Amino acid sequence: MDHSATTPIDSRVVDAMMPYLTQRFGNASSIHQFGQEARAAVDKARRQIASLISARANEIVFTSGGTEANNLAIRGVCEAAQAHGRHIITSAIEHPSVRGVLEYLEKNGWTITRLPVYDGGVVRIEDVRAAIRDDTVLISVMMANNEIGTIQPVKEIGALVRATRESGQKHLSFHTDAVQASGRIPIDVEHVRCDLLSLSAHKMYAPKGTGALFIRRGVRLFPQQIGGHQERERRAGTESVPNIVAFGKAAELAREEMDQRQEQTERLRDRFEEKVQSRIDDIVFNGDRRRRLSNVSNISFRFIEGEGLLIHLDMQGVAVSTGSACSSGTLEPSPVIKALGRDEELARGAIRFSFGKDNTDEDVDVAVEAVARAVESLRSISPLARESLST
Amino acid sequence: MDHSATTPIDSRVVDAMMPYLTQRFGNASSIHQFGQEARAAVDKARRQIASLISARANEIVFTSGGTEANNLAIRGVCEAAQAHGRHIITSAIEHPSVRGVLEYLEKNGWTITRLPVYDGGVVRIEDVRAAIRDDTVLISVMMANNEIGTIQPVKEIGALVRATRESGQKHLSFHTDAVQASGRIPIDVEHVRCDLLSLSAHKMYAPKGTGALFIRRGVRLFPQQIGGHQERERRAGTESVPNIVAFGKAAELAREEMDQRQEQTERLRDRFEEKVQSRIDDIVFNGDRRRRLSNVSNISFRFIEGEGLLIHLDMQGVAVSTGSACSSGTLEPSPVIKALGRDEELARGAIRFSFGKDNTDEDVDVAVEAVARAVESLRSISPLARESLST
Amino acid sequence: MPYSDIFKDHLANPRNAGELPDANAIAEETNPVCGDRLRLSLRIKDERIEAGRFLAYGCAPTLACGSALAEMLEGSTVEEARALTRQEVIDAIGGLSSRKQHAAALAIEALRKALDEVADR
Amino acid sequence: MPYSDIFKDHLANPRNAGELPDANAIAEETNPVCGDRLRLSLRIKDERIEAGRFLAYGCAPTLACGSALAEMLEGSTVEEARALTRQEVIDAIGGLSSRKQHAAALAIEALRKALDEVADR
Ligand SMILES: Cc1ncc(COP(=O)(O)O)c(C=O)c1O
Ligand SMILES: Cc1ncc(COP(=O)(O)O)c(C=O)c1O
Repeated sequence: MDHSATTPIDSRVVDAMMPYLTQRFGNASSIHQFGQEARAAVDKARRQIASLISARANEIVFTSGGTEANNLAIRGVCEAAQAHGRHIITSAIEHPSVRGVLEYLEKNGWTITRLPVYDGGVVRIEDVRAAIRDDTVLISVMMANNEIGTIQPVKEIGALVRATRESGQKHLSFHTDAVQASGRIPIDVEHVRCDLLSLSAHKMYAPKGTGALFIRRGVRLFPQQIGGHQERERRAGTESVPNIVAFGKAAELAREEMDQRQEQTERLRDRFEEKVQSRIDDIVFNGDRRRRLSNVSNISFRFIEGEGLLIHLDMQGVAVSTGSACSSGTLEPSPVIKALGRDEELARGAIRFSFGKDNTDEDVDVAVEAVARAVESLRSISPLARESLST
Repeated sequence: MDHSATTPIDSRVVDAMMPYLTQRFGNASSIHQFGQEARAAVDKARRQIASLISARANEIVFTSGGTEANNLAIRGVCEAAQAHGRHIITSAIEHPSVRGVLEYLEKNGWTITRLPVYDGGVVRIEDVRAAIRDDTVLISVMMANNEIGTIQPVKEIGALVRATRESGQKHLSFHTDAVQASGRIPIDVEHVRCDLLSLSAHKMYAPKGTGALFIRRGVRLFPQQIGGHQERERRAGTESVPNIVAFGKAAELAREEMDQRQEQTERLRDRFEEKVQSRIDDIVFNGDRRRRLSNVSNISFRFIEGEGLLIHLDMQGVAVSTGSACSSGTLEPSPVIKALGRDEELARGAIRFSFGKDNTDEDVDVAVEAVARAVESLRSISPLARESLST
Repeated sequence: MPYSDIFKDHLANPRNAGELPDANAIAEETNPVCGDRLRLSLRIKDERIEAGRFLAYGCAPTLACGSALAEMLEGSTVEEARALTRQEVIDAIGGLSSRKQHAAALAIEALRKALDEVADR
Repeated sequence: MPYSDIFKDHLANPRNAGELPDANAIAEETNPVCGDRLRLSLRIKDERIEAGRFLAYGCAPTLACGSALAEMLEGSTVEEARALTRQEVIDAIGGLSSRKQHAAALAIEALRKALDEVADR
């Protein structure tokens, strides 16, 4: 139930990468046959990734994950464009790896406009339009949110950026973090018209520690990891051949099985939400329910706090997340839920349930029972629950 | 014969990582049991790596490879120390990932002193001492070179840096790139007294795409990949759990089998060099032969160019490198060999043979035959060879 | 982040949860930073804590500390209760990382407040 | 970077390597940037290239282009040889990435120089 945090590796993906963990161990930078074999494998994966998002193979740069892809996109473009302006537009609910880089830039003199997402968790295109200034060089808005799954109007933003550029503001770029969206909804960079798009393998049934950045042909970007000719000088470092092969295979499978996975997770998610709603009072669904990924359900349970619930569920074998997986080491209430205008209590009581292609009806039913039990137990010791009864 | 470029993955290492490619797929940042299992595995690997170099586990930060470790070390320390000076000392024969970052800093106003290595390929400690200025904040000298295998006087540099720091220059740090040295010679960070030390898994019979940076407790460094709490805020991004587990296992094996591997490769290397020398004229060994890694032999063959030789050998099933694996996509003569004072012809005719723990006497003998044949063939078409005969 | 088994057990099976209808010492403490709350109700007779109950809202350590504290208190003397330290609470739940120890502090504060209330009378 | 099989074969089994003792057109070209060298010696009789040999030093494409060129020249007329293009040499070795095409340029230059030598007489 925590497929937004990470996914198990598909056995077909493991099979595809195995030869590169055993006999085919060449370094893709080597000229000899072992090297060329590795090079060919990396290039095949590049085509597979490109094909998932309708890009060209040479527009794909492999990275060590979604975090690096976001860092490279934002820092790379900003370094290249800073002579033309130092203003960036983003949403209030980006992943920490986007949020973090933007805070870093802010400390270094950049101005950041963070667009509100209102109670539905969706940015408004009018807000984006109004935020564009003469010195705006980057808009970074994620495709789908990692906590509540809401899908942002990236196509509209893409069109707006294109139009703004055509009207003379040449140095404006559009980056979208598609780490959660990829493999879950169809992505077409021609359709979205983004200039940069981030992906991560481990959200797509491939291993952790590999990602990719789509960099549209012609987009100027300064490399961040320097010192080697790999990835056409856009990202130095020996390529992680087995992981890249795995990522490629996973992209191919995601493309082929997209519809089926979408239907499957949506059915499970809806079953789950219906049952939870009928079993448990005082809950609030977070995020626009018509405009979100099919596999995510984010629910705030009043009177209780997410971490206790998470541990309770874990003890019953049900894995979930509070806030973003990456920031759940700290106990601050989720900034995403707060951005929806929820009060502190609801923000702290939010839990993300995220379904995967291999989940079953039974998993859902077990989870519902576990949630009902855990919520009941926690509410029984909560002073907030008592107070609400007595009022 | 190209084990300096990369190594095959040890089957015991594959076995160790397999569970993390299948059932144990948790995200080490997740609080629930799948996450904790991953966290424990990463922490075990951290102890294994630490133990290889006699460091503490919390001084190890995992990265996406040696290139990232070098980038993080140098950019991270320089960003943190720039208020105290903008001068760096390095050697003329660093790996492109160190060279590249330093060139980048140079373009941004830093001053770089590149120490000569003379014909032996070894930096002199007097030169290091003489190069230290009041505004020097970093010395980055590799432990062992990737092309010629020469071992640098890192212990002396470490002592010098410590003494300089004690005499008041508090902000001076010492980084050493130990990517080629690790697993091949014993490393003890207490002995070397370095502040930062880079490692890469794929030179140690573990997968490509994972590395580590040792950051001595108390050393200030700005993170480069931002936006997540991983690695104690020093390197954001979901950890590559299977690769990290593999890296840990490989470090453990390297420690256990160090002596044996060293003896084995040295014996093979010496056998190879003796045979080549007795079979082929007009060759020059590159790098101080008494002061180098046991597994590397770098030889310049007069009158011919390395790439042709490499392809010839490849067609005979013998994999070798010209120049650094990472820069062999371009045809510039190796800057390392040029730094030895060799003329252009010798620099272009340099080939690196590098042996691994699983090479055999027979591999050596096959390689010698192949080299003899290839050199003869290439010399037969070389105008330089003709000219040398006629004079 | 990993919590001990006893910690998790306190969470899944809280001891002495609730409020005592006949409590003679009740105190609630709130952590102003994170909003965590811990309410203790004790029935004290002849300098001995006959019964203790807790209610808690907040992060998992706050809940576990509440449960552990309420359990430890029952049957102890007021003097013993006064001498209870943060570390004893932490030990009772199998340890806490330093970043989480404020939960034990909250528990001890609630306890002191409750005991003071009795003393003041 | 990947080279074709025919390319590699030219490298492993160079055609027409060497120098003609009775050549009547000899030319050597050097690439000033990288120092690659290509020497051609041709025996031309009645406007036909009876024999052609090459020697080469430098990167692999230079060697392969030398070999391919020498092979193509033998038996061709001087006019045909003059019409030879860089692309034909590239095709003869199974293609070359754009960064390596200077090797074929060097071959064609050496050829023109050799042919000019004959014409000048
Ligand atoms: C939306 C989003 N962006 C970026 C990332 C970071 O990717 P990675 O885990 O590969 O570093 C994540 C992962 O949690 C994510 O959900
Ligand atoms: C000395 C040295 N440093 C750094 C690196 C880069 O490490 P990686 O290949 O893991 O990026 C290499 C690899 O070739 C190396 O030999």
